[in-house]
Amino acid sequence: MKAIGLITVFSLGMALFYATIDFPPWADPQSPASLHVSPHYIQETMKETDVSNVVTSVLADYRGFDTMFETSVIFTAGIAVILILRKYSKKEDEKFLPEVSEEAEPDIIIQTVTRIIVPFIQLFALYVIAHGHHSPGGGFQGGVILGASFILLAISFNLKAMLRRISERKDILLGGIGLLIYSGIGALCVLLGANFLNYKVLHLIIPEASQVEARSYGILGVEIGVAIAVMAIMIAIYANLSSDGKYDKGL
Amino acid sequence: MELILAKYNYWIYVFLMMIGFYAMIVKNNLVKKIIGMSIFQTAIILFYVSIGAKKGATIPIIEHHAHSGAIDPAHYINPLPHVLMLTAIVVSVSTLGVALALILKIYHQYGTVEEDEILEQIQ
Amino acid sequence: MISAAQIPIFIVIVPFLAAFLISIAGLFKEKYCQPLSVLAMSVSLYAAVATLIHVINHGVIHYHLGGWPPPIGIEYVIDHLNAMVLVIVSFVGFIVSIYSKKSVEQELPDKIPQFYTLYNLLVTGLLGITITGDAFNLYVLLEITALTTYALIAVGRGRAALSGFNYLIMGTIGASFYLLGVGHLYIMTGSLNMADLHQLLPSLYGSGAIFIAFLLILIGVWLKMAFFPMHGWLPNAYTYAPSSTSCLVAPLMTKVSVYVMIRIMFSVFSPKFTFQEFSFHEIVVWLAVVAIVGGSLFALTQKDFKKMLTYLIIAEVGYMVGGVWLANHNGIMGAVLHILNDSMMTLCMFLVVGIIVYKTKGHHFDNLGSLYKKMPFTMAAFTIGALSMIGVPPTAGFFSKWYLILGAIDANQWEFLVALIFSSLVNVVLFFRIIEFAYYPSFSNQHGDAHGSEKIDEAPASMLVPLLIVAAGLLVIGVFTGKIVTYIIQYTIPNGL
Amino acid sequence: MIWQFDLIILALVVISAIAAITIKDLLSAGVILGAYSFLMCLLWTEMGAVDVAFTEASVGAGVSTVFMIAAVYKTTRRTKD
Amino acid sequence: METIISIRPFLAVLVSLFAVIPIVLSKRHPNVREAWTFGAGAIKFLLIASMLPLILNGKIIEYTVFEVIPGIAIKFKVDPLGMLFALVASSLWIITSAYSVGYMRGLKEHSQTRYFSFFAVALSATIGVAFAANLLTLYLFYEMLSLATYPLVTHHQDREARSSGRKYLTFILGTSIAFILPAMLISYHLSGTLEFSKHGFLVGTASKGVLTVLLLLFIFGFAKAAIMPFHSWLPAAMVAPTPVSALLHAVAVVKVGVFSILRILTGVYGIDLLKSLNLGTLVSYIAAFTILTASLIALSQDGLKRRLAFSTISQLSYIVLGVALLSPKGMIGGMTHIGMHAFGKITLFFGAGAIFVATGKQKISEMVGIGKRMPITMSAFFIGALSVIGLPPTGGFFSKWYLVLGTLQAKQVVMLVVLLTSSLLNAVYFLPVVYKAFFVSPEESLFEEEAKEAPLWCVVPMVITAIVSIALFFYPDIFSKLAELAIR
Repeated sequence: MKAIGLITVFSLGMALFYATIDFPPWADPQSPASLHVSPHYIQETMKETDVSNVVTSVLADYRGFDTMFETSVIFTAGIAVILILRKYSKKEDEKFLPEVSEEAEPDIIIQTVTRIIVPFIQLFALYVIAHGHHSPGGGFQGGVILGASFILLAISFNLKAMLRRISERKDILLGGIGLLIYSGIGALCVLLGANFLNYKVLHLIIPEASQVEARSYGILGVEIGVAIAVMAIMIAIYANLSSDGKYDKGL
Repeated sequence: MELILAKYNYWIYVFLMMIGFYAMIVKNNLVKKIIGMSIFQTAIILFYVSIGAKKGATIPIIEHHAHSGAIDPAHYINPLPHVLMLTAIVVSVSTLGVALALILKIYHQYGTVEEDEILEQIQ
Repeated sequence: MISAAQIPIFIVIVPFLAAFLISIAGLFKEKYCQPLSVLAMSVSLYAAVATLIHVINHGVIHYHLGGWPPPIGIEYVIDHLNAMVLVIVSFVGFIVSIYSKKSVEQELPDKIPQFYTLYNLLVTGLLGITITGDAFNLYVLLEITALTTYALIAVGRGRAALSGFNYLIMGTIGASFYLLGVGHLYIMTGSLNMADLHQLLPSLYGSGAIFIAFLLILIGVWLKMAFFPMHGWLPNAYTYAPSSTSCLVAPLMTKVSVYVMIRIMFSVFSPKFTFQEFSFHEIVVWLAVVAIVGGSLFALTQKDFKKMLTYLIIAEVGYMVGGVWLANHNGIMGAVLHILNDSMMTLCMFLVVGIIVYKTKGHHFDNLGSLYKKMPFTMAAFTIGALSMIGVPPTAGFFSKWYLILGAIDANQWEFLVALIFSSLVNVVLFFRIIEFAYYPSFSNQHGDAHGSEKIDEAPASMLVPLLIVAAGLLVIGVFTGKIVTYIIQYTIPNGL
Repeated sequence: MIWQFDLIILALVVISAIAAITIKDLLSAGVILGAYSFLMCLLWTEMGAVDVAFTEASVGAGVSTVFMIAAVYKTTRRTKD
Repeated sequence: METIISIRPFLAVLVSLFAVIPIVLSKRHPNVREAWTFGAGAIKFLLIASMLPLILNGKIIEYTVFEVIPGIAIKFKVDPLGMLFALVASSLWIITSAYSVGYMRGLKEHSQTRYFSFFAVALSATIGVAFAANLLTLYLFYEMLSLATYPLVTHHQDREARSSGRKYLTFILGTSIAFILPAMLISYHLSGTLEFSKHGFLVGTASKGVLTVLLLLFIFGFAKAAIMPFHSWLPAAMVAPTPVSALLHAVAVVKVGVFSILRILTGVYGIDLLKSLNLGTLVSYIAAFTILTASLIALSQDGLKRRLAFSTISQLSYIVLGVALLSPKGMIGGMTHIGMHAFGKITLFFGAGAIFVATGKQKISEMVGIGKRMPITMSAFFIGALSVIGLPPTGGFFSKWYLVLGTLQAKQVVMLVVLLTSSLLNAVYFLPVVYKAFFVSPEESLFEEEAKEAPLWCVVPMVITAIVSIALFFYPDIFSKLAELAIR
């Protein structure tokens, strides 16, 4: 097995190495990748979407459809983890217990710091989401940071502390809502008579917005949806992994 | 030297990928497989990001004073691979989550995360 | 308000939206989950059929998502081939969503909302893979299907978790290879749109990177479809999965992967590249032969109905891959027709297994005794499915075999013909063995009730009716092969062949 | 871009990757994987992929590591390879 | 030849197929159920008979149902050869149905509804083969027949039925998939058509070697014709209830095999091609081997039905031999033998079944003196035996006579010797049965003197077929006329 594995790995390496010979030199401004499609994004993003972070405009608009599914990949993972791990009945007997079982004493310093820092983390997350148009970041990163703030709570206190703030039901609900916001905006565009995710028709319902601005708003809406969904799912995955699906005490 | 400078990024990605791939198919421990998987996927991301790199260009955020004038694409890094890789990162963390959930389930079923010990128990 | 031009998007979007609605609905009332799913699937099926009719009447549809023209944005391209696959996928999704009610209630009583959420996402993923005209979009959807499948498989019994994990590893390798291949294409051309790539690539034929890209994508897709020698993960994964999962996954997963392979071979690359520049089509046909023969032989050694079927899937993948790589008209027609026929056949078989599991709590051969007496309708449907697997006219299976064999003769690849005939013969043995188990009273435990005591004990209507529809479908498809070929399949042959 | 700096990070990345798959303690392996992600993230920032780096920092180095550690805590740290 | 488009052949196929529905629905009322069978049989026979005058006037009836594969349709064509076969099969169905009623009720068999339904399907398939206008249609109905007869063969659902059923399927389905399917596709590849035609469609498409291999694939592939070495399913299939053996394994199934081979010889290859490649001789040697070997094996069989089975194997090859002689007289002989042998052999099977119903005996050695007990049955049996041996005054004589003439016409003396030897063997294995039934001293007899026949439902059909066998000697015109038309 090991020998076959090594041979496979080696031949893969050789093949990929062989392929690099034909690649254009690294970071070559004249490479096809830099010349074919991407100039359009760079040149037109301001004019077409009013978003200066090209990554955001490509992510949420030009290739917004990819991103919608990307978010649903996260959602899928969350539901998948729940499906695999969640145990609703308490009495299910455990044949094999985890080997690392010593409980850590709650540490007052960590808890205090957490309590202070979590609001700031969340504030920062909101900034990342909202400012994704003009700086690195966006719904996804912001959502992860939001989720991480709750996970931090769960780690430094315990799972119950987190669940008091965001219960399992709310969590799943938020995950669904986040994605519904995204796909709902897309579907709204269809209802307004344009293609799916064509945000420019949103100017029909957003007061005092031009078509380009409508795109910008659309992107913002979508990012918010992504953030909500990602946050909820990160929490859900963590809660299930750390408590074995029992939602009792966590790590 | 020219050649090495021109391609070393790609070679490193190939090497990382081989490491990850090796762990995925040869390692016996399920968690190690997952670690290999992460390395493997990250290597692909490195590859894509390397595609996007552009000498003498800056990050793909359009400067505000450039509003009116024509924007030179050579001035900004190709944003498309970045977008694709955001997706790939998301996919990799999702896969990681599901994989870890499966490992937990397997552990509760067999009491171990070593593949050979599990297969022994099945037989 | 919604114009007809928007219909294609509904195929994908309706099950997608439904997934989240189901997940939310599950928090309040679990019993709404399944009807919602059925509703979504029926809308999707309707849209798919409408699209197919539109394609037949008016030709290829392009749908620009977000209103961005390709290659800037992502587009949907629907031609005859994927319109047909869309109908297949949404039909299977529809049938199984009706069928699954009872079996999910039995097998996963406390996880119904999660099951249907993932179910809808899985169907969305498969539909999305089929409909998209963008190479990277395909990857994302590939991952959605993969993740949902891992989870849906892993909640089964017995070795399900472990085989789900193995599948996860293999599936991730496959998807990563695909992604790498797309990366190679991107670095060489700068485009991700399939049609655009098709335009840009010919000037690069002969480049090593393109060659490796093709190989990587191909291996990735083969891993996903469990083509020999990358088939190891499939049998256990499908065997231990819950019935409803295997009913959905077994017919569709491999078929959609075959579709992706055809798309890559002919729509991204060209027949000229795949068969002339990249001249190992004969080797691939040999691999297909090994897949067919090996799959059939392994199926022979099984004592478990469901596991036997999983090995047959491997053989059937060999049919399709081999057919495409025969590199001629008849072979490709046969392969495309087999995508349709085999998904129906496999669906029929797995629906039967699901019913048997529901009724007898197992899928071992011992569970089959006297089933013809107990479940005449189920077994009648099974018989039709079995005949189709064997390839007896006028069931559907015969006609795809017809084209495949003609293709093998045209290509002068007699080993493929022999393999096809061999697998048909093995199927005769396999299925008549099962028919025997079900037809005769079990001889092993004769304690006086060999005859007569079995009362009719049919499956619930929600399981039986879908099965009967599928079985009838096998006959209808078989009988109307001529129409299907003239209206749809002959247009799927790529130009330049 | 300073290619010497680049090379140093690349070397570190390779070292941490090898360490992650060879170390015989799963908890450490998880942490080293986090470090690997973080080094990657540096590399990408240096290549100008700020959004990717941001995401990798929050996801790859952050949440993924937490998941990994949670899972290891719930199972076992032991490994034979 | 004038061609008429008419839906009648298609209807003739469908009648018994659709009869299945009322048969199944009326399963609680046996009398109604059997009435449906008879009704369907009568309609079917009338439909076929109504086409007879047209055919005799040298016309051909065609009907295209639809194209299943572009270029290949499910298509029916009634020509004299098909007519001959259809006529035999459909008329015997009615008679056999009557016999089945007596037999099945006499033995209180289980699952009679299933039995009658599949019988109807089998008949449908038989007529489908008879009227098939191209190889695909023929193959379709051929396979349908194989599958429809499986539940009939394994009717008893016991261990013996199970192993026989396996053998049956292995041979029948195995050969058709392994040999015919590729052979059919190769011919399609070579010629681009599958339509039977007067001069065949393979002329000039491939070398002699290829065509020979193809022909062998076809001949052995139609294993229903029981050409050795693919014959052993037939004796095994005798575990079926006797009416099944009678109609299917003396008439429908086996004759379908032979008929398909005739179609291959006359419709796919064509006489001229066979002559020019000298393939007729090859086929006739294969047939001759089967004739002699099967006759010899039949001698050693004690089970009456098994003996009849081996006799059938040898008689089937007569038909193949006759056509393979490629001389007009030989072909007429072979084709009429389809009809003549059918009536003779079905009488014999009816007799065997009647004995089983009345006494439960299946072995010849247990039947000593049975003539006293069942005089009518054994008389009919005697007439059937005469017909199969080929002695006047029975129909069998007519066809054998032509076969002999055919060998002379084709100057195949070896075949003449084969024919005569095998007729002698026929006599040797049939006549002792009859002799022992009637002419034994009372001490030896295993039966009491008083006549106690099988139920009337069994006896009457048998008497009818016996009478027809004799009548065919005096009026062989229908069959011979059709055969003459077929070779013209």
